[in-house]
Amino acid sequence: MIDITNLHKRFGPLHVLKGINLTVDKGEVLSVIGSSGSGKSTLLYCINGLESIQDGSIRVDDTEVHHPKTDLNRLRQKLGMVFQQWNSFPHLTALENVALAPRIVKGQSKSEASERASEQLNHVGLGDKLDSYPHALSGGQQQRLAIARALAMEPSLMLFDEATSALDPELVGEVLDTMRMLAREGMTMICVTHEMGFARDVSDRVAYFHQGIMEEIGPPEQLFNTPQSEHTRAFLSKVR
Amino acid sequence: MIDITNLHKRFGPLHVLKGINLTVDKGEVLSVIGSSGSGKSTLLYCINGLESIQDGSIRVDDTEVHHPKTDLNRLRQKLGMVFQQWNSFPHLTALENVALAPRIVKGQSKSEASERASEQLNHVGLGDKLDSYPHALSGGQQQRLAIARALAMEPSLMLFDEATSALDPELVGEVLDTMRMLAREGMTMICVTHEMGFARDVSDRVAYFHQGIMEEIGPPEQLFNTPQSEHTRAFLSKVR
Amino acid sequence: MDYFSGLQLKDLGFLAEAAGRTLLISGVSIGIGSLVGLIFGWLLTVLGRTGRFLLNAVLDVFRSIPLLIQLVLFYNLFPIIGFSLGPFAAGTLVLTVYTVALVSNVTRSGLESVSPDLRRAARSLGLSYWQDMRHIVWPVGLRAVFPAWVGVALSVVKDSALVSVLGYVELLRASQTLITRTQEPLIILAIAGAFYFALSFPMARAASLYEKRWAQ
Amino acid sequence: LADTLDEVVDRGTLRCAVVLDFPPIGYWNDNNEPAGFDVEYCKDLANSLGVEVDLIPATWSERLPLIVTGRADVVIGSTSDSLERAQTVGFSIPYAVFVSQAIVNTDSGIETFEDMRGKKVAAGVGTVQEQWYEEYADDWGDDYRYQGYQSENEVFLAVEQGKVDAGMTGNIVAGPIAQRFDNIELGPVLPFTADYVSMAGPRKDVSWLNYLNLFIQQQVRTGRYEELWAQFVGSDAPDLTVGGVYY
Amino acid sequence: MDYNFHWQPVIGRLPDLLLASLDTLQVAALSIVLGIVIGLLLAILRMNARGRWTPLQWFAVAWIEIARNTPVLFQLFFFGFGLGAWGWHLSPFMIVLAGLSFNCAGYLAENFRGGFQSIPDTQYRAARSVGMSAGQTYYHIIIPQVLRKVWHPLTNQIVWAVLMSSLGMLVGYQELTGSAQYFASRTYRIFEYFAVVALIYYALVKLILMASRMLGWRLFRSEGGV
Ligand SMILES: Nc1ncnc2c1ncn2[C@@H]1O[C@H](COP(=O)(O)OP(=O)(O)OP(=O)(O)O)[C@@H](O)[C@H]1O
Ligand SMILES: Nc1ncnc2c1ncn2[C@@H]1O[C@H](COP(=O)(O)OP(=O)(O)OP(=O)(O)O)[C@@H](O)[C@H]1O
Ligand SMILES: [Mg+2]
Ligand SMILES: [Mg+2]
Repeated sequence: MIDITNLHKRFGPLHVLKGINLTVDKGEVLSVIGSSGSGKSTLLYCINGLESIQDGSIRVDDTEVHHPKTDLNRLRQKLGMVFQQWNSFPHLTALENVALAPRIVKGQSKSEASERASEQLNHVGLGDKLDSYPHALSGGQQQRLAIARALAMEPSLMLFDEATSALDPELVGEVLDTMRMLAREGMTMICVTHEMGFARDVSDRVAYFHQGIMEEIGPPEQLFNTPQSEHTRAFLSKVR
Repeated sequence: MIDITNLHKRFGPLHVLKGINLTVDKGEVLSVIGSSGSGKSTLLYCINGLESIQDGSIRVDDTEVHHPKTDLNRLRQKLGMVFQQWNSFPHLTALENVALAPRIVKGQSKSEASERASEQLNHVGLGDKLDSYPHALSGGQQQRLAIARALAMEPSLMLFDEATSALDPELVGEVLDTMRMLAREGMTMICVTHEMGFARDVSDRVAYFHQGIMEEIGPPEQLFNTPQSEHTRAFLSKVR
Repeated sequence: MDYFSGLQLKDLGFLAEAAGRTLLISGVSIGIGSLVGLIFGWLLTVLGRTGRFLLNAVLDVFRSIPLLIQLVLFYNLFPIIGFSLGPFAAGTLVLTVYTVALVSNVTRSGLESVSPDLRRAARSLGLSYWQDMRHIVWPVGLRAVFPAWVGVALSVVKDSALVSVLGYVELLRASQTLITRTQEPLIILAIAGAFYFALSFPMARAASLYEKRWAQ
Repeated sequence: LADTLDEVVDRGTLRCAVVLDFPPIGYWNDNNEPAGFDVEYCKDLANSLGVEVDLIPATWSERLPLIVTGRADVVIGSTSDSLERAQTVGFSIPYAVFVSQAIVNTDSGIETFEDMRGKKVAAGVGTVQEQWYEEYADDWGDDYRYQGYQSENEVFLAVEQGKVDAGMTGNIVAGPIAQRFDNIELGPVLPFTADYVSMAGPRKDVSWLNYLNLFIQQQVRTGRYEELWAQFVGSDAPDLTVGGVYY
Repeated sequence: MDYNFHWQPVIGRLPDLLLASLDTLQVAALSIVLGIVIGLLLAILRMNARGRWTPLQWFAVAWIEIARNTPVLFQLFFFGFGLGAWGWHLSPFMIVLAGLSFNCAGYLAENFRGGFQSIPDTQYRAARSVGMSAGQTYYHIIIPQVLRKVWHPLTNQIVWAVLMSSLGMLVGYQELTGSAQYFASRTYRIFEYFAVVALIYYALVKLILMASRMLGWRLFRSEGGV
């Protein structure tokens, strides 16, 4: 489903991703962990074409993401993305947040888009907040709103970039629960996360990034209990 | 050492603390947990007189905190306090941050204050950052600076208000380690915290606050393993 | 007899002298205005509701009427109420009041920008109210608004050009005088403009660099 | 109660307002110092009182407020003695008389006053030319395209640059201006009444105005008037009396 | 000093003064509209200036810096006699309009730039990640938020333009201040006229602020108003 070969990404002189090879299958949940600056977010941006790449290739469902002829706006509809912060559009109600893209990108009618949007909001447990503006929602609710917004485009893959790390500890749970729900429903997911519990319980595989290199990847039990690499071990001892 | 009886605190119509009774002995480490808005920070502010109270009394070493004749500035020297964020004075170097209060409040000479300040900074592991400004320090270093600053007043009691919750996960450890060190040295401490691991390992007792009431207090094993109250149980299941 | 003559070297001296007067009148106004503005700005943060409202209303008047009108109005008012001020004194007074109105606003927002947590931290160390003010709030708050203050100061320098309507021969008025004599508007205006620019641009840049550094 | 005369003598300086963009009556010389007929008159007046002179440069519209607000003792600034103004300040007897004349841009094709109809015409704000022209132009109706400027100098510049077709000023000034600029030439003499200009002082201070009257008389009697007029304007000094009526 | 106020002539001229205040509003409004359009262009040019600057970007930066670092009165004089020396003749109205637009564009450009830069990058990325095109992202997501950010400075700029249009008097445009001076030049009762005019300006400014607050409240009620 996603096929990354020898991916290199540079910001000017800064070599951020140094040859990543990775395949994610349909229905798989992959967690990505690693310290700050190791290139996790950059990887996600490259996958949906928000950043250019310097070498290698990324294929999503047999579409070459960085091929000049690729219609990125079309591709991105397949790739839902949720960020750490500043996700929701502050000038639109929850319903409008979710309904906007289906309307202007997919060309759904206003009423159709609204109807589906309210379904999605129900799905993530925000059925009673349709007309609230983001500033009136808690951080956890805003993140679930962002998830609903991505889901409304009916993506086949979801990318989460530390979706819970800006939240109060008590609000983390509700967002992780929503992500768990998606995983159970069979969504393909790549989750950059600091929540080791989530990575352990939910993922099929966990990847550890270190300074632009994917140091280690494997099933959670293996990576957490018997890490192979020195760096992984050091990192795990710090975050636990 | 600290004796709180029937403490009531209101912000206008909002009843934030509804009759708290609590005694903390010399050398004891008390952790306070509870959800956002339950009044934990307010309790700390009341203890060192940063907020007025509406009923009840707080005695620190036989001084009535809220008695009109109490010299609060004097009392506060006994009560070191560390906050969640924006602690350090941004216009002063680390050394000046720590030396300021001893100099202008306690009247120490400049050289004496500096000497002691650099001892305290060494103590918390910032011996090599004496002349750095806060903006050049990491979040964890800034919090340790704040601890050193409070220690320089030679307090007999330290109040911590979520001292680690604004930090990146990787930096939490260094601050908790410093707090552990203080506990070992016999400092009396009240720690509002979200770090259940810390509360469990370090505290003599843990108190759970719920909507302005101290629902439950007891040794960590008891409170974490066999919580008595419904609310405590619900809270613990969420944060774990 | 020739009543007109071309631009001469000594005319530059004439312009330089006038530029000095621009600096003088704006320097005095900014100096006094900033001091008073600091006090008023602080008052705005400690006064009760009514006091703040009244003080704000008065200061607001000077921000809501064109400076040109204020200058002409006060210049003509002083003699009416019994004491006559020359163009320099009247201009300085109006510019000073104008500066006070702007600086007090800037100061208030600076002092309010000091987070309550920082002040609590200071008080929790046993600092008294005034120690907190002197060692924490003022240095932190004023540093935060220093760039905004530079902006105010530079705008007063530029607005001092309006004192020319009172007949005070500052830079722009001097340029007009020379234009009258030489009938060469372009080059003289270019010199005057270059002077203002050379004064204002580097300071504005320095302030914004400072702001960026401070923001980190 | 002390009057202005007492104050001036007591103070030791005469605060004399002049207009300096009106050559040769008032202008800045190439040392950037005030010069001209009016400036000499200020100095003479100060001499007569035995005091120093403090020259206050002013624009047309600033002149009279200086008197009203007590910042100048006297304005010697070609002030026409209109009755409206006399409600605000006090006038001496006339000390000079001008004829209003236009200066025109060489491309304007203006030869007579009638030609100015429909053309763009300028004068200084607060001059009598402005007021008289407005009365004529009101009769013309729509064709009235007037532009006021803060100073006489801006009027000249506007004519020179072609922003306006004609500017209205005094005949004495018009000559030098037309000579100085290639594309300005002398226009028609304007059909306005002769422009008698007076010194202005505080309205209620009659003894001071009396002194000014006597000073003007003396300047003519001693030949100083003729002398300065010849020096600055270069022609015979005009007669300052009006036949058939007392002033 | 015994000064007797003459208010009657001013009261008689009040209708004329109110009419003239319409000219003030007109020139201020036009210069704000021009200022917004040009300011946006300048801001976009300047923001895209990375690495080597093109002549167009030099032009934008020069405009912005000159507008912000020289007096407005200087700018008006420049558009007055300065340009005249090159044979460019602007009517007094055009001088005021050009001068104020030039000035407003420079200040607004920096406000807009600040507004754009204050929108977190993730807003842009979040919009693109659901498949919106760059244009759609700007139209639906970025611009509405920038508008809210610059609303306050924009309002200040409008007030500023109204106040600064009073300089029209000095370049021969008869807006409110110029007319007052013109009427006053008959009798030279400047104080009375300018006192009344000061009141009119004060009222205009308050009206503008009120209108801005009401409109802002409607536009931005999503974020708790302005
Ligand atoms: N637009 C950019 N321009 C230049 N450098 C960038 C840019 N974006 C990211 N970087 C750099 O690339 C490196 C990797 O950044 P990235 O955001 O991918 O790290 P991360 O693993 O997501 O870290 P974090 O956990 O802090 O989010 C960092 O050194 C960062 O400074
Ligand atoms: N200065 C104040 N004025 C009015 N209400 C206040 C003030 N400070 C706190 N409150 C209210 O008092 C209640 C308790 O606040 P407090 O900060 O003590 O909670 P907390 O338990 O520390 O929460 P958190 O974990 O979010 O820090 C909250 O509802 C808060 O909104
Ligand atoms: Mg990241
Ligand atoms: Mg708290």
